[in-house]
Amino acid sequence: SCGSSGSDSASGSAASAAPASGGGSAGGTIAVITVDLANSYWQAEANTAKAEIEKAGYQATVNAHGADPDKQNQLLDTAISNKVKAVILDPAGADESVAAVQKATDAGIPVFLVNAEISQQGIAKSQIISNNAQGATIGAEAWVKAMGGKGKYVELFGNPTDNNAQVRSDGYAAVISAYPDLKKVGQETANWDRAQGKEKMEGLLAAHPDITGVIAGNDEMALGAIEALTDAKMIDKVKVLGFDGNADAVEAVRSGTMVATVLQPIVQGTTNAVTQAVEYLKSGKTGVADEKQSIDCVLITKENADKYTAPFVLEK
Amino acid sequence: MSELSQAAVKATAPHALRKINTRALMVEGRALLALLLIVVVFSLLSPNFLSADNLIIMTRHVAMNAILAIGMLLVILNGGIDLSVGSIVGLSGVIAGMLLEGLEIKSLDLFVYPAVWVVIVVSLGVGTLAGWVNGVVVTRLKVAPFIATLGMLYVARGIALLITNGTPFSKLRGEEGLGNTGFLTFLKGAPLGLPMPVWAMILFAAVFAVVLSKSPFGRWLYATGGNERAAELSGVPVKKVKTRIYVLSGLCAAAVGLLLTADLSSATPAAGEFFELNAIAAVVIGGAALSGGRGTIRGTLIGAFVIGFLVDGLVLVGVSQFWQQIIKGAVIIIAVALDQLQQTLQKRRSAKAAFSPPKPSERVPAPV
Amino acid sequence: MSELSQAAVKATAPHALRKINTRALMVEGRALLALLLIVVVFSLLSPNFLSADNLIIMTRHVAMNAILAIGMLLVILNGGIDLSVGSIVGLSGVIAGMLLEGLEIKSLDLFVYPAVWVVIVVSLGVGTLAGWVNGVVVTRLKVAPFIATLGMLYVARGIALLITNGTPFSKLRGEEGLGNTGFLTFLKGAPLGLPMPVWAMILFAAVFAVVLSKSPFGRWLYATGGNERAAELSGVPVKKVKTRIYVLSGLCAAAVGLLLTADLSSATPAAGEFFELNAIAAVVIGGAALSGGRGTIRGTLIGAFVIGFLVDGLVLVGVSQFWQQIIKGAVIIIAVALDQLQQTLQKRRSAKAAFSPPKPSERVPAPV
Amino acid sequence: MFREAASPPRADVVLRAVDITKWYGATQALKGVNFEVQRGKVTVLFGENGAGKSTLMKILAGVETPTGGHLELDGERIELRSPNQAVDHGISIIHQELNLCPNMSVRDNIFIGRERTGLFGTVDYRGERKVVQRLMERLEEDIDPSTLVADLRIGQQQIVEIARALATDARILIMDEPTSALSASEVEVLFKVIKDLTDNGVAIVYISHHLEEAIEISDHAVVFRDGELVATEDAANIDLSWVVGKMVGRAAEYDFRDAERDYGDVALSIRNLKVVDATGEGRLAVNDVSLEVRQGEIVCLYGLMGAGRTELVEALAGRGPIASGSVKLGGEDVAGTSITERIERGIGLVPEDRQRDGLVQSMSVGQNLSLSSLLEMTRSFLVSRFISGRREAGRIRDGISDVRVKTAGPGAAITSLSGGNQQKVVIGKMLLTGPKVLLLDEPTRGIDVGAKGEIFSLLFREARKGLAVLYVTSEIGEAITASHRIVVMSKGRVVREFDPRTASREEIMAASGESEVGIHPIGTPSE
Ligand SMILES: Nc1ncnc2c1ncn2[C@@H]1O[C@H](COP(=O)(O)OP(=O)(O)OP(=O)(O)O)[C@@H](O)[C@H]1O
Ligand SMILES: Nc1ncnc2c1ncn2[C@@H]1O[C@H](COP(=O)(O)OP(=O)(O)OP(=O)(O)O)[C@@H](O)[C@H]1O
Ligand SMILES: O[C@@H]1[C@H](O)[C@H](O)CO[C@H]1O
Ligand SMILES: [Mg+2]
Ligand SMILES: [Mg+2]
Repeated sequence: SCGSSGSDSASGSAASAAPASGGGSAGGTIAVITVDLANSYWQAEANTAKAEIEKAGYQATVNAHGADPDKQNQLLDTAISNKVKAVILDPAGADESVAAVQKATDAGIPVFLVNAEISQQGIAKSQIISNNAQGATIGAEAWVKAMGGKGKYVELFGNPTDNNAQVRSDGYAAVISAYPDLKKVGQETANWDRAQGKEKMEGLLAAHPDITGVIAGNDEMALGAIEALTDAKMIDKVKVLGFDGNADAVEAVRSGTMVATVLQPIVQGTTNAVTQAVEYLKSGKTGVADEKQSIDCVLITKENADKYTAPFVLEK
Repeated sequence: MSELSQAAVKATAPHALRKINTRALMVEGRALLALLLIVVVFSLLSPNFLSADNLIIMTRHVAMNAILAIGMLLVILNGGIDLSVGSIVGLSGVIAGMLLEGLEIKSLDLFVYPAVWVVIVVSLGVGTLAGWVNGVVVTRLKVAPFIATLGMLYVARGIALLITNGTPFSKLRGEEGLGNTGFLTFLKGAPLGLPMPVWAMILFAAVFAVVLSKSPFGRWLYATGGNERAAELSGVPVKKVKTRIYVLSGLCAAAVGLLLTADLSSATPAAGEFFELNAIAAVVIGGAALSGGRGTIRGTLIGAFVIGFLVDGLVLVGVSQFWQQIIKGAVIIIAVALDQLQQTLQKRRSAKAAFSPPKPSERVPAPV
Repeated sequence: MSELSQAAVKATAPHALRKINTRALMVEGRALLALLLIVVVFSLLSPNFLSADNLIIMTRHVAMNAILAIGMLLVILNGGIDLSVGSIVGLSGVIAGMLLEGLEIKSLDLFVYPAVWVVIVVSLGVGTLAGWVNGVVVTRLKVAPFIATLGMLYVARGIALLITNGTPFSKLRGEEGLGNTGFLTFLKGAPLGLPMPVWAMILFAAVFAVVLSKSPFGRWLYATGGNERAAELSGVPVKKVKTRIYVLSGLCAAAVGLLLTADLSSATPAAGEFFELNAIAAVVIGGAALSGGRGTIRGTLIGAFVIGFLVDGLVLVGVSQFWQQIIKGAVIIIAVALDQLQQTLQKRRSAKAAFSPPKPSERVPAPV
Repeated sequence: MFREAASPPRADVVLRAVDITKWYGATQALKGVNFEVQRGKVTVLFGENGAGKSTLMKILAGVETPTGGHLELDGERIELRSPNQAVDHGISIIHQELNLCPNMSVRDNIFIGRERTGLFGTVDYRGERKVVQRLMERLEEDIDPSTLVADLRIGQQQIVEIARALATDARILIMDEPTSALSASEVEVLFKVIKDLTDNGVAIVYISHHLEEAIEISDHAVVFRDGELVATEDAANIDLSWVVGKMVGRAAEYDFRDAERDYGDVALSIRNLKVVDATGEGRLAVNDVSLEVRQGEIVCLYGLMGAGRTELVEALAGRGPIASGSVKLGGEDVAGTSITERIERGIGLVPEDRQRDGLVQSMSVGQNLSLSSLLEMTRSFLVSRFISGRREAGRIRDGISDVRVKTAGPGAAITSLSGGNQQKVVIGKMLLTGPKVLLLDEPTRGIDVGAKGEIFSLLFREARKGLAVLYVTSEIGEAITASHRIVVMSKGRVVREFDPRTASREEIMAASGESEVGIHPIGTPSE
């Protein structure tokens, strides 16, 4: 039914132009639309999705919208033209993505969201999101402990147009507000980016050389901050908190430069999304009661860091 | 007159004195060729490429870039450049979103919900205003267009972010009771099966094609781009022309901002990032010279289709994201290089003609 | 000779025919003024701005942009532009990262770990190669620099992404046993207390200042930028000059790629995005004309300091992200507008001077 | 000084400039000039380069505003703030430099800024086209209104400029060097048109450095020097020596006819050279030319515009490709060498268009002079060669005094020099390379009689030292008085050679095809 030529895999593995093999009787293509393939978090999401989809006997196409809702719109349009069976989507903004998801759904293509949510229910078949608020809470608690409940700190904020940035920031704040001796002296936006994280951290350090803590909205920014602190020979005095659980961050946790990071179970979430998609294609049901499924995040500290066996996978 | 120069005349001065002829077509030929090639290759690779639905969808994608590119063409014809269009897209969309959510007038403890036509007019006005500022900075402060509009790129984006504080406006539907419904239905509609952006593209293209080819303003624009000093000495109001093109480019960007906002059913401050690069690429692929004075609406449209169909086609046939970028970069270069190559070949061909003996019929007895 | 023309001579021709004089300084005066203003304002707002540590950090930030801007200056002096430098930064960093992690030669079932100097040479080579391709596309295929380097912007970024497959290389430290350690210690070092990027900036600035002012190549570059046709007929090897400047710009970008990779202790394919805009801004704020033939290394450095100190200063005093953008855009425009204004004023002043009564000492009895 | 102030007011004065001063920065271009234009008469302005002629004309045409003084039209004071205002008052100008938009058609160029509009304010192309056709008929030129200006040769472009001024139906028509690129026959047509206009009461102001031609057309002569009006006279009372005397304050040397002497070896030898027309019209611009120039010999290449002379010298210099044939320099073939290499081997070109091809406007006088010979002024240091400041300064100083450039110093902006001095810089630049053969393309275009004399004495001096010179000119007087041999080209071919001491003007002109009016494409097999 679907004549799309083989997908030149984004993961670079031998291009699998082979037609749908085994398993799924119908075969066909499932489109994976992620945010940014130059970011290991989304790279893991895309790789997992592709592998799971192919395991289930479908073909996968992988594209990224770069957090641009217009590009997302276009990619979904093309997916509709391509008559894909389903779409696995990491949406570009909670509000901005509603119309696009609606459009695909109207065209009879089921959409399964991973990682981030959209602001309406009943359109996507499932929304599998990591519990950012819970994650921020456990992360902040571990960090507060390491701080000894006091000191000056700064925050590195994610891309302001991404609602996860606010959710995490709020989650951190909720925990920290219980400790009046913890004083936030500065905040900068570093757009989820390591290089910007470093540069902004250096600026913040110049303004506040007496800080003892840094909370970051994600690992990339935290890793940038660690670089800056290492260069400034302050890494021993400053406690850094990350979020995501990417490989470099876990390495930093192991070596003690990062207090903790919050693992987003993106591999598990993506696997679930594909499973539900495949189930839905077979039976018309996802097999899960709720559309909105939140998966709790897991704290990674020095204690459990060795259980981290693959990118974004922590063994029980 | 040589084929080349005749063709060039038609390209640079598209005034509709004569019907379109084959020679005129040859000038946009290279871009047209690229477009045909893209269509052929992708329809061979995917049966869905040429489906009616997909064509409409792709054309809608093209439309946004094409409208920006039309504004950009005006600026480029003048020998300028407008890097701020992407930011103006974001800004005008955000203004629309803000107005639709209602304006709070604190001193009066009042919420105002402007009617949809007011919203549209104000958003277009803000984009136009930003363009006007570009124009004034270029003409009065004599700042190079690249720099003036680079500054505006930052300023307009910053303002959009300030207004939204980073979070999008998404209550665009309005409320019956507030009298501000219809924004989405109007701008997202598809009269006669064609989506609104496509209608807008047709409208902009038609209007500006007429303006460029039929109005004194159009001639002034080609003249200022060809030789600004000469135009000035001929009595062309050079500064007015210049200011006006930035205003028009701002207007085009604002229109795209509105269409995009409707398309996304939400107004996000990040909308339109990097749109300027695609718009410039469309104009240049369409045969315009960045030095000014050469270019047409038709060519620009073809350029927009080349880019849009290429990008969508690559996604459609499942080329990897990374290769998409490489191919896009290569196609931009090749499309423009072809243009140059063709000109060189043509020269060489006519050089050969200079050596070949005259045809028998023309032969005259050689003086011995 | 009028003041104006003397000043202009000095600005356009920094060749050491005469010593630096006050008039020469005045040309870069506007940018220098902007820089002083920034320093004064921020040191009033934050006591930490002028601390030694902060100055060193800010200078390191400036250094990266300044090195790119030096390469960009060469291209702009020629009347071109290089949009691909940001992507080349990313590409060369990724090449270094890849080599440090070791190359697998599948057919021999072998892993090769090149020595650090090989890694550095190869990465610089790749950036230089990309620049050379730019140069060839511009000179041989006759594609406008804007388009040629826009294409390379996509292509180089795409290749960087393909190589990394999106995940950064972060094992840059190397291993004693493999003989590939030292990359970080060397490029992240701080001999005499100055970070490596600062040394690199000093080196690049010194070398290119000499090249521009003392070598035939430098003179040729100013000549091609001032009037390419005249330069060509004067025997200047125009194409060679042109190709070479893109090569050098690629080299500068590659150097920044290495320094940035070391700075972050990881090589990410997204490194360097939008760096070209800051580099262009630095060059233009530093008094160079985008039309070519006018500009100096000194001015460019000042331009880079203006941008770098502004951005860092805004962070330091805690201005919100959104305002940072607006202010940055405004400063870019104002710095360049000031330059124009000053030129206009100077013209007017010298016109007035011609009319004003001579000073008392010069006064001669008026014929009644 | 102000002679006209003393003379009785003339009848029929339409336009009067009163006490006009003009400052450019610190330069005073006009120093209190009083000037009158009369209905139905041709007033001719003479003066050296930089005397202020164009400046005054620009003020009359509303392009520049005077620093002091005012204008009176029909006795009423007027202020002109833009060229369009001047046109509204019936004053039009043909500028000294071409001011056309190369990207547009002839018709567009003629009506830019003054479009004829029809229904709904759209441009009436058809109407405009008709007007242009009529103008071209009047000027006896076969130029289609839809031709792209870029495709016209420079003389035709000048015709378009003239047509544009005529299209405004002006009462006062200013022509600032309208004939610098026209052939003699075209000049003749123009003079017919001028006669026609004056008969209809139009006042003409005419400027030309072709003194004889200007004297021929004038009713009144006015001479400028250093921003001042130094003489006015009725045409009946003037001749060439009067004009030259008033202009330069002395009689200029302008006859270089040498006694016969022996030249050296063949320096430049051209055999069966063919060059394709670069505008891609599928024909040969240079068709089978063979020519020799010996050391110490000055050969003048005379011909009409479009005869292929520029293409010939540019091909010799290495700018354009040679289609077939050989070029030997001192016996060595230069085939396949670049401009740079040819300059090294001793052949260089002083191009036709000084501004476009000769000068780097952003550089100083000194830097322009040294541009072609930088490599000889370097010394090596470490890995590379660098310019030796001292050596360069020395060479520049020599260059400036050698070609007698009037300048404030080597650091002066090149744009601060008068046209003649700029030309000397371009020549000086080539002389600094130590050439064996010097090619010059219209070296005296737009240059005043004094500077012309200086340039030719320079060339003859160098020739006596052994330099071979091949120069292009369209001025027959120049060809006869300043060369050892005249080679006439027509339609891409060398048609005849003359000895300037024995040849007559008429013979030379006839050989060039001058008597035919109109333009024929080169190389058409119609001969
Ligand atoms: N102004 C810019 N400066 C530097 N890099 C840029 C700029 N604009 C885009 N890029 C880079 O180019 C790459 C692709 O940009 P862009 O968003 O235009 O491509 P795309 O999304 O693949 O194409 P399209 O939007 O046409 O579908 C990205 O890596 C981005 O970082
Ligand atoms: N735009 C300008 N800026 C500065 N100086 C100028 C400008 N235009 C003219 N001048 C100066 O004014 C003086 C008069 O110039 P003008 O062009 O009127 O001379 P001209 O008599 O027309 O000479 P020519 O015969 O070479 O055309 C010259 O010294 C010239 O350098
Ligand atoms: O959840 C994702 C990841 O944490 C990423 O690192 C930044 O953007 C967030 O939305
Ligand atoms: Mg994009
Ligand atoms: Mg003049």
